[in-house]
Amino acid sequence: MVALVTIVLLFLVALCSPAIVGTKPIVCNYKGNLYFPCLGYFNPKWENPIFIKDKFRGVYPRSLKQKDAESWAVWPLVYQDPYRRVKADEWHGVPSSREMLDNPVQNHGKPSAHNFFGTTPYGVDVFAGMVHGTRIAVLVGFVSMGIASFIGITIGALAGYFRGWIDVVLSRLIEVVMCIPTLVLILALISVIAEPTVWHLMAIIGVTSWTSIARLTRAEFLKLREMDYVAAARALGASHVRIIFIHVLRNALAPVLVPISFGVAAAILIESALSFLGFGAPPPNPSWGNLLHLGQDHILGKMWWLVLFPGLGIFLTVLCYNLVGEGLQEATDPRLRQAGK
Amino acid sequence: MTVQAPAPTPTAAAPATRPLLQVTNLKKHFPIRRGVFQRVVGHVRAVDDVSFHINPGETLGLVGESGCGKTTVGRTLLRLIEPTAGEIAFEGRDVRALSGGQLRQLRRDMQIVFQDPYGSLNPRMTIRAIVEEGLIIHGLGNRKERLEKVIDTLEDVGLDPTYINRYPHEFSGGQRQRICVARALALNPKFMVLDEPISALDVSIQSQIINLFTELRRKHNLTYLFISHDLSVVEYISDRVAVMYLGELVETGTSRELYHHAIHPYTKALLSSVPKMTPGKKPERIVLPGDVPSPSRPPPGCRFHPRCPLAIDICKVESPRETIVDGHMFRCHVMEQQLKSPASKK
Amino acid sequence: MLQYLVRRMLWGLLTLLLITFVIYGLIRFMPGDPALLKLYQESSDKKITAEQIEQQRKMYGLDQPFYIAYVKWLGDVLTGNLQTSFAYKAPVSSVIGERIGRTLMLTINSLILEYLLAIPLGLYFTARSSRLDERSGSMLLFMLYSLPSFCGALFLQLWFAVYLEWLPLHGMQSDNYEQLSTLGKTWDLFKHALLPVAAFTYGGLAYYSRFLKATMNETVRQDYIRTARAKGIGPLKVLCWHAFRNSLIPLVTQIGLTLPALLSGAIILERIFSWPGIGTLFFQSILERDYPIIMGLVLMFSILTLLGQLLADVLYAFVDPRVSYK
Amino acid sequence: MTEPLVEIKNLRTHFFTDEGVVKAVEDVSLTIPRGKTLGLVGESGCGKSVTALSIIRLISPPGKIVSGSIAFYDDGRKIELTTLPEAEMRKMRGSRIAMIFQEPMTSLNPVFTVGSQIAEAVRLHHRVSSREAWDRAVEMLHKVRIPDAQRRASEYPHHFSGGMRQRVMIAMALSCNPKLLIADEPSTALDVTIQAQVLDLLRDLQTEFGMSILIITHDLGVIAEMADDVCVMYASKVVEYAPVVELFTNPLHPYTRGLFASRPEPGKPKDQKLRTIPGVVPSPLRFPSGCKFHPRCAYAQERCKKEEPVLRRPNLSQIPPSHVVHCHFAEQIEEQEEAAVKSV
Amino acid sequence: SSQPPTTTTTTQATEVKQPTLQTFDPPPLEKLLADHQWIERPVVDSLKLRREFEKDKKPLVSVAEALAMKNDSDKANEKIVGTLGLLPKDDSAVDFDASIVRRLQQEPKSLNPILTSSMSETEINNLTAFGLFSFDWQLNPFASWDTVKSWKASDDNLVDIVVMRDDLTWSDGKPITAHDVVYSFQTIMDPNIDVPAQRSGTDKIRWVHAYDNHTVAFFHKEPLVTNVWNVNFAVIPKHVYEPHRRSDPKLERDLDIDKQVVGGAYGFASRTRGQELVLQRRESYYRHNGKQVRDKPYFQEIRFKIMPDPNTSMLELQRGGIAEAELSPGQWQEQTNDAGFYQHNTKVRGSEWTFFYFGWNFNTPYFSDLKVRQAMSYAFHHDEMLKVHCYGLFEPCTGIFHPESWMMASQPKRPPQKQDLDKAEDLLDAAGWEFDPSLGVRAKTIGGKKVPFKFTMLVRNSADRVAICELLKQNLQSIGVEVSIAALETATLQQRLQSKQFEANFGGWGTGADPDTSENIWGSNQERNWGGYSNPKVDQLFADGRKENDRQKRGAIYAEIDRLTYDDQVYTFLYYQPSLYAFSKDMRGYMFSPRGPFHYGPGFSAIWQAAQ
Ligand SMILES: Nc1ncnc2c1ncn2[C@@H]1O[C@H](COP(=O)(O)OP(=O)(O)OP(=O)(O)O)[C@@H](O)[C@H]1O
Ligand SMILES: Nc1ncnc2c1ncn2[C@@H]1O[C@H](COP(=O)(O)OP(=O)(O)OP(=O)(O)O)[C@@H](O)[C@H]1O
Ligand SMILES: [Mg+2]
Ligand SMILES: [Mg+2]
Repeated sequence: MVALVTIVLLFLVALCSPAIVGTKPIVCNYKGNLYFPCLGYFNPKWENPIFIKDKFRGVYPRSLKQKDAESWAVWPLVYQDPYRRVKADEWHGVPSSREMLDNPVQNHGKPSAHNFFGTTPYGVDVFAGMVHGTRIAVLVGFVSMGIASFIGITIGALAGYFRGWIDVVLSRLIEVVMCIPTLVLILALISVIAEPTVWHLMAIIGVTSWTSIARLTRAEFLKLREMDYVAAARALGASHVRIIFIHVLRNALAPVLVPISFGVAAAILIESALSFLGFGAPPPNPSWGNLLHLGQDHILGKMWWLVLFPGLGIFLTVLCYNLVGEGLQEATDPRLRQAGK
Repeated sequence: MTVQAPAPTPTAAAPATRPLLQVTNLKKHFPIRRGVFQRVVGHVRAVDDVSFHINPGETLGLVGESGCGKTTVGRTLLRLIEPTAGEIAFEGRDVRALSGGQLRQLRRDMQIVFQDPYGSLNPRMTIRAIVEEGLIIHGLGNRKERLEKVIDTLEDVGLDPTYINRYPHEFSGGQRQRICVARALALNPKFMVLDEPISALDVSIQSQIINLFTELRRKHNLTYLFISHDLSVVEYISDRVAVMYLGELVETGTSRELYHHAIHPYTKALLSSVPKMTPGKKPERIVLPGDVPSPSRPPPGCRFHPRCPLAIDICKVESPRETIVDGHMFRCHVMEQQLKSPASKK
Repeated sequence: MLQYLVRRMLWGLLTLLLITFVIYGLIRFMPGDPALLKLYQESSDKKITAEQIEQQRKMYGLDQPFYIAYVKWLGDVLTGNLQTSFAYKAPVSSVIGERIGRTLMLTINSLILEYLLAIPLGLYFTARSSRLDERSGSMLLFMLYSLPSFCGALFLQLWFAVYLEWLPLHGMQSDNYEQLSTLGKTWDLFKHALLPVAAFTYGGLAYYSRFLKATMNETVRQDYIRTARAKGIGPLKVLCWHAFRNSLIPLVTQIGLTLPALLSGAIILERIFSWPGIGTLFFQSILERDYPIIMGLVLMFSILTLLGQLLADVLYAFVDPRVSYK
Repeated sequence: MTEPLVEIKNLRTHFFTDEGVVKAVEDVSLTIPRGKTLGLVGESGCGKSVTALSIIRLISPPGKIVSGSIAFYDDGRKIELTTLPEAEMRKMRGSRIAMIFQEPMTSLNPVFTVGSQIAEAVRLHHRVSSREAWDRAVEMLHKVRIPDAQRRASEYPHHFSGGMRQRVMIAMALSCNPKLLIADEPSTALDVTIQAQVLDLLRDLQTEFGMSILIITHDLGVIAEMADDVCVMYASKVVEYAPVVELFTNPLHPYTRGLFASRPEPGKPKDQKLRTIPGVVPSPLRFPSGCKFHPRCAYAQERCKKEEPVLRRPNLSQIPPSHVVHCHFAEQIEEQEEAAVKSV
Repeated sequence: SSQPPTTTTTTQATEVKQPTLQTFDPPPLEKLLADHQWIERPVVDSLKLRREFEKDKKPLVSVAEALAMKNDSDKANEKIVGTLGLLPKDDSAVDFDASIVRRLQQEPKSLNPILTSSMSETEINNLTAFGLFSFDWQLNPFASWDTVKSWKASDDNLVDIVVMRDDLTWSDGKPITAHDVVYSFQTIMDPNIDVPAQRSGTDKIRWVHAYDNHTVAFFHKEPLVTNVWNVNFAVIPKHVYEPHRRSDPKLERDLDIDKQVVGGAYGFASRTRGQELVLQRRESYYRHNGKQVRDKPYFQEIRFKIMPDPNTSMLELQRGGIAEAELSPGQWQEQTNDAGFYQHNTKVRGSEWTFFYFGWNFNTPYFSDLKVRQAMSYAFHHDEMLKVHCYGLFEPCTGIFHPESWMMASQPKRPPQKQDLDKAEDLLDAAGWEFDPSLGVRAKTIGGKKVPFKFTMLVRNSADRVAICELLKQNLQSIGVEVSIAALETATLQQRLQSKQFEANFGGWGTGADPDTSENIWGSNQERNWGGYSNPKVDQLFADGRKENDRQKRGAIYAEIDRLTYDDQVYTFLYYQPSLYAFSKDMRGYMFSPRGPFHYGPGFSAIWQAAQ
């Protein structure tokens, strides 16, 4: 339950990350128009080009006041940036409601009132990175498992429902993919792509981790297709498609959710492991795995905050997904549920 | 009593009207597959050469021990299982030759109710969706009409139509069985296979469901194939009864005939095995030795011979023919001889 | 049984063929070229010409289409020759052979350890089901299970090797290894292996004990357990004899299935501990595009996986009398 | 009257589940006479199995015997089973009280041979060598008429058919000469012809071993055949308790009456509808107030809704004293029914 | 297709010429000697050279002070190197029985010196392999006194004659002769052998001939100044490899460690693949017939520990487990300042001529324009990079040759580039790349089509390098240019660069021993000229430079190349990466060359352990 709440929270953080921490106003009035520059964190295109044209140079507080004295802006809760080092002079000309300093660099960036989770050796705020990194954590889990589930369920369903030679062929396919060491597959696929983006990474993780889902779906389908209600539907004259989707899949879905939710955890782990090996989310994505990787590089520099916070983030997220998976497992297993005290 | 040669068609015993369902030499052999290559290593002869007919408005009871092939017979009739051989004629149409749309049409006329009311309802569909499904598949009526039909049907089977948006798990076993019946009934079938529809129910509920069936039969002029191993229920509900043993029909007759003048030694033993409701009296029963053999390796000759108290040599080698005496069919060498020999006639 | 085994093997061979073909194609399609890589390893000191590149590619057989190269590779493998590594001037079999033992030393030990610890833990948790100690213990195991092994390894290193200095940080042997007595060598190896084995083990331990607990929980609800209790058998014996024998079945099948996973887990952990096993080799070979080594390792991984599955089935038949492959 | 073997008084067994307390057995009292058979009938979920499991004390955790006493009279000693230490109880199980279960398919451990499972029971309670225990196992298998017992003892349960497994269960239960055999629906899962075999066997072995049997079933026919006394349960309560012939001739409780009447009987006219007991069995979590049968009872009155009846001897002349019933209006109903029969 | 398009862009790719040897009949020695004027070439004892160099240097502090000092400034560094970097006063100061443990980043793949390809292997071969030539810390080539008696070159620069010493033995006791040199040359030139790097250089030699056991002549194809580098190849024992190649003609398998025969100062003692490699001082190297004939190598034993992970090597340093290791700037700045590090070690640095850059592909619509390249250099925040990413340790790079190199000796120092976003924007505007609000980036209409200014920067996937690219990305984003960063592993990166399918890349070049080698990078159509820069003047200057014998004139030629490339802004020059090293406190004698502390003569041979 707590796990579920945490995951929902994670989603919220992912969705609102630019409003929580960023250097772009959530909303501002500039030369008489309203703009939402913070959307630029989701997609640079959504940040109005006027700010580039007017030579804001990515620094809003100072520029806004300089270029238009009438302007006003609503700022994110924390003024820090996940991509760059924030300098003290950025607030120049703005009534100094908040005392700013240059972000410290190298191993001087201990957690402080300005940088809650410290800074990276390059002076980028870890808290900002973590908050914006949630997006990737959430996406990696969901997109990759979405792909994996799609492939896994399709293949498992076909094999389990039609049996016969389709089953033989698909089962062999599952076996082949299972035998290929995941890391080889992932590394190979990553290098095949010219410019891997985080989306490619998710796709690749998805494409390589569907086997357990397929196996379970197949088993479920084999079991469920023998159920009397399937026979009853056939007796009513229902087509295969109808039976697969309305009768079997709907009932197979709950148990299949279990490996999926464990898979989400695994996908996050794979992403961070890949980052650890230097093949993770491509820059400048502030993924937790990348931060952890940085922390590992600097572990002897006593930059514990680089290991602790992202490590904790990964650990907690994985833990939550695992807990949800566990919960689902219990909920879908009638024997366990019966005994659930 | 006259003894006839095995007749290819049971017209002699059947009434003048054409039977609703005529099954001839039905066979179903399940292949036993093994290993990764799925090689067929043998066959389960679940149904082996079964012939019978059911007249309109009639209820045929099908009894027999577990695994003797009753369910398989019931399901092959609807082509839920493809038969291996034999003919099934429903209202004169060859069921096996149907395909696609015709088969779907057939399924409007033939329906089935299963033994397990827990497993035969999709747990993720509402009662309404379940009952309505057949109508949707067959494109009958618009939304409103369908809803009316669903409500009608539910009332028919004695369920409160206000339950329409509930899920199956919110119902008791008896109620679920009613839902199953409603689902079958919604399509206005002519014929229903009832595959042990009461054996999973509580004793006090069984009679409710039995009453429901008799009532529906009267109201909708239904024809039933009633499969059960509860002999007293079968006797109560059926007009005629067929006894199966190891994939074969061993005896068929009207329920009066069969229960009072059973011919086949298996039927006799079966009837005597039923515990009697007469306490204090030591039952006189024929206890059959041994177990039912596996249908994948049925004994040669008469399949019943290893357990038969009457077995003679010929039983071990030759399969007995269908013998029909006054519309009462049986397969037994010993009884055939007995009934043929004039000495046995009284 | 024999027939079954033979049939399984045949299927296995087919699968192997498929896997190796797919991987061969994949690595050949990976951009990056061992010939180029080799040429550019030197700094700008040496000039490179197009002829050199071409010649180098020819030397590595890269001028042929991949399927032809694959057939050639297959032919070599069938004659027992895994070809020669591009980078290491040695046959693939000897490069792998030199390291496999070291990886197995970690993985087999951790596998044994996992089972040795997980079984009593699982039994204990089943026995103490839903008491305080079971709940906190299970939660702890669950957290361990969720802790990525590379994080765990880092923490282990920091704590035991850096702060406490009890154990060596990395590597497999001390400097003075050669001078040690047999006992000393064993002790030295043991000390070096302790941390990596621990890092390998804790996740699996958590997984297996939870797995065992789950299957045991299911088993103890079976009718035959009630029968056993009705016979008057004590709870401990019921648990360890009747229930455990049955839970062993799924547990044993896990051995076969996790063997290859242990090896691929080695890639990261061996890097962290500078353990010169095949995990490191694998990663390195991918980066260096050392095709013969990659293929050799893939072949080995796949054979292991397939053998693992076979082993799982055979063990299954061994512990479960209901299964027989006739 | 001789001393009974087991005397249960006011037994209450409850399950403390998340949804609430399931009062599976409420205030049940019964006696199992020596060498005789007591039949326990009732709807599914009415508490038959829980009663039996309470005797052998195998109620699993959320369940607990809340109150009541179960006295076991062993060689003149009275043993109170509810308070017996677990170690002592273990000694009772198998040796004094044995139990067989409904599902012969799952009640044997699939990974041990049949012989070893029987021998294990023998060795638990007797100081014998494993050889002797094995011989005893084979002997028992022989006794339950398993052909070729010597060989089959070393086979695994999956080699046996359902009926044979049930016989193995019986052999195992009887291997230590128990005083009481609890048979929880021993034949429900079996075919009629096999059921006949098993019931015959049980009866024969009872004469041979002289044990008492508590047989649980919902088949009245089995009761008629096997039991000496019958106890009818409904919704965790005993509703009627009488010698078998008495009960079959004079059922008094409306539920028992319904049970008999709703059975299609050979010779009953077919065109007539079966009599039914309307409604459904109440959930043990939400028992109705007063008499738990009242929502389904044709004779229910205001009093039934409020006041829980007690188990009592009805005030009817032709009823023997051993016949007790749990109904406020047993006498009135009897009169009504008789009147109805006469009027037909 | 199965063939990655490696060679499709090169013109000569179609016909593959094998660098096989043309047979050559060397003239008799007498005739040869008579036909030419001979110029004596230097034969140098590198240690002696060092001693002479140190002769009038006074240590700034005492050894004890130097050892107690923290290296936190240039001053401190100078003091430490100037004191601890000295050679021993006399042999009694040296612990000749010492064993040194060194870190190897990578497992050496082959121990055969002619197959050397990686840094690790070079490291080992420096100690074990036999060679006739070397160069000093100013990259001046010479013949090594250890192995050569005399070296003279013909006046036309086409023949070199070397007389080898007669007290040379292989580790198996066989003498090292001129025939081994010839055999090695021929082996390297065998096209079936996987030695591409070695062959570049030797392929400029026409023939090598042994006139007797000690006299060997090198015949060159062209009269080049750079021939002095081409003759510098490793020598392998003929008597070992000749039989070996009968079973392994392509040299695909290394000899077992106990069968290895070496001619260098150290021999192989044992090897555990993936773990360590142990070398031992060779008695027969420095003693001949019971007499010491060469300097005794300072270490009894050298243990190479293979430690790919920098963290483990750091911890080993702190534990005192290894005696030297290269440090990353992060380690230098963050991990080596506490007592834990200084307990066993000290650290030193020296400048190295390895520079880093953003390279631009001239074949793209963006970077074909000089203004754009200039704009890039103005847009980048150099100071932020130097301060943050370079830890304030690195010098800014201002051109392709290091300002302190002999090539640039006569040139004034160029001021480092500074960020000027306004100028950058002006340049972009001038180049036609104007801001397009509908695209959100700058764009230019080329051939009727609007091309947005978006490009991808290729970089190796190491965090430090990626971070610098991210800085550029931020800088360019603020002036309306979109950069995506592709962090690739080496093999893929190499492939992309080679096939020229990229727009920009981040990279670095180490310095070659001779400036001529960099023709490969800036000459038109050269293999390493990925950006496709082409300037006929530069090509011509390289051709001239090869032939110019006078060092000063030669220097001027290269300075001109430097000017041309800078004016063309082929690269945006970033920084020089210095050598950063940690040494155990027991170690002495280290000195930095532009190629680090080891890879020159005497290099490692000058390092010694102080006697207790
Ligand atoms: N799909 C199948 N594949 C293989 N064998 C089957 C299949 N379905 C049924 N059988 C076998 O066919 C035989 C007859 O089965 P069927 O279910 O028809 O028996 P039944 O008389 O309905 O038994 P029960 O009373 O237990 O329902 C059995 O031996 C069964 O094992
Ligand atoms: N472990 C348990 N946890 C919770 N409730 C239980 C448990 N075991 C039994 N019960 C409840 O106790 C009541 C009595 O169960 P019991 O098994 O005695 O019924 P029964 O009369 O034997 O029924 P059946 O004829 O179906 O075997 C039921 O309502 C059941 O739900
Ligand atoms: Mg059936
Ligand atoms: Mg029960």
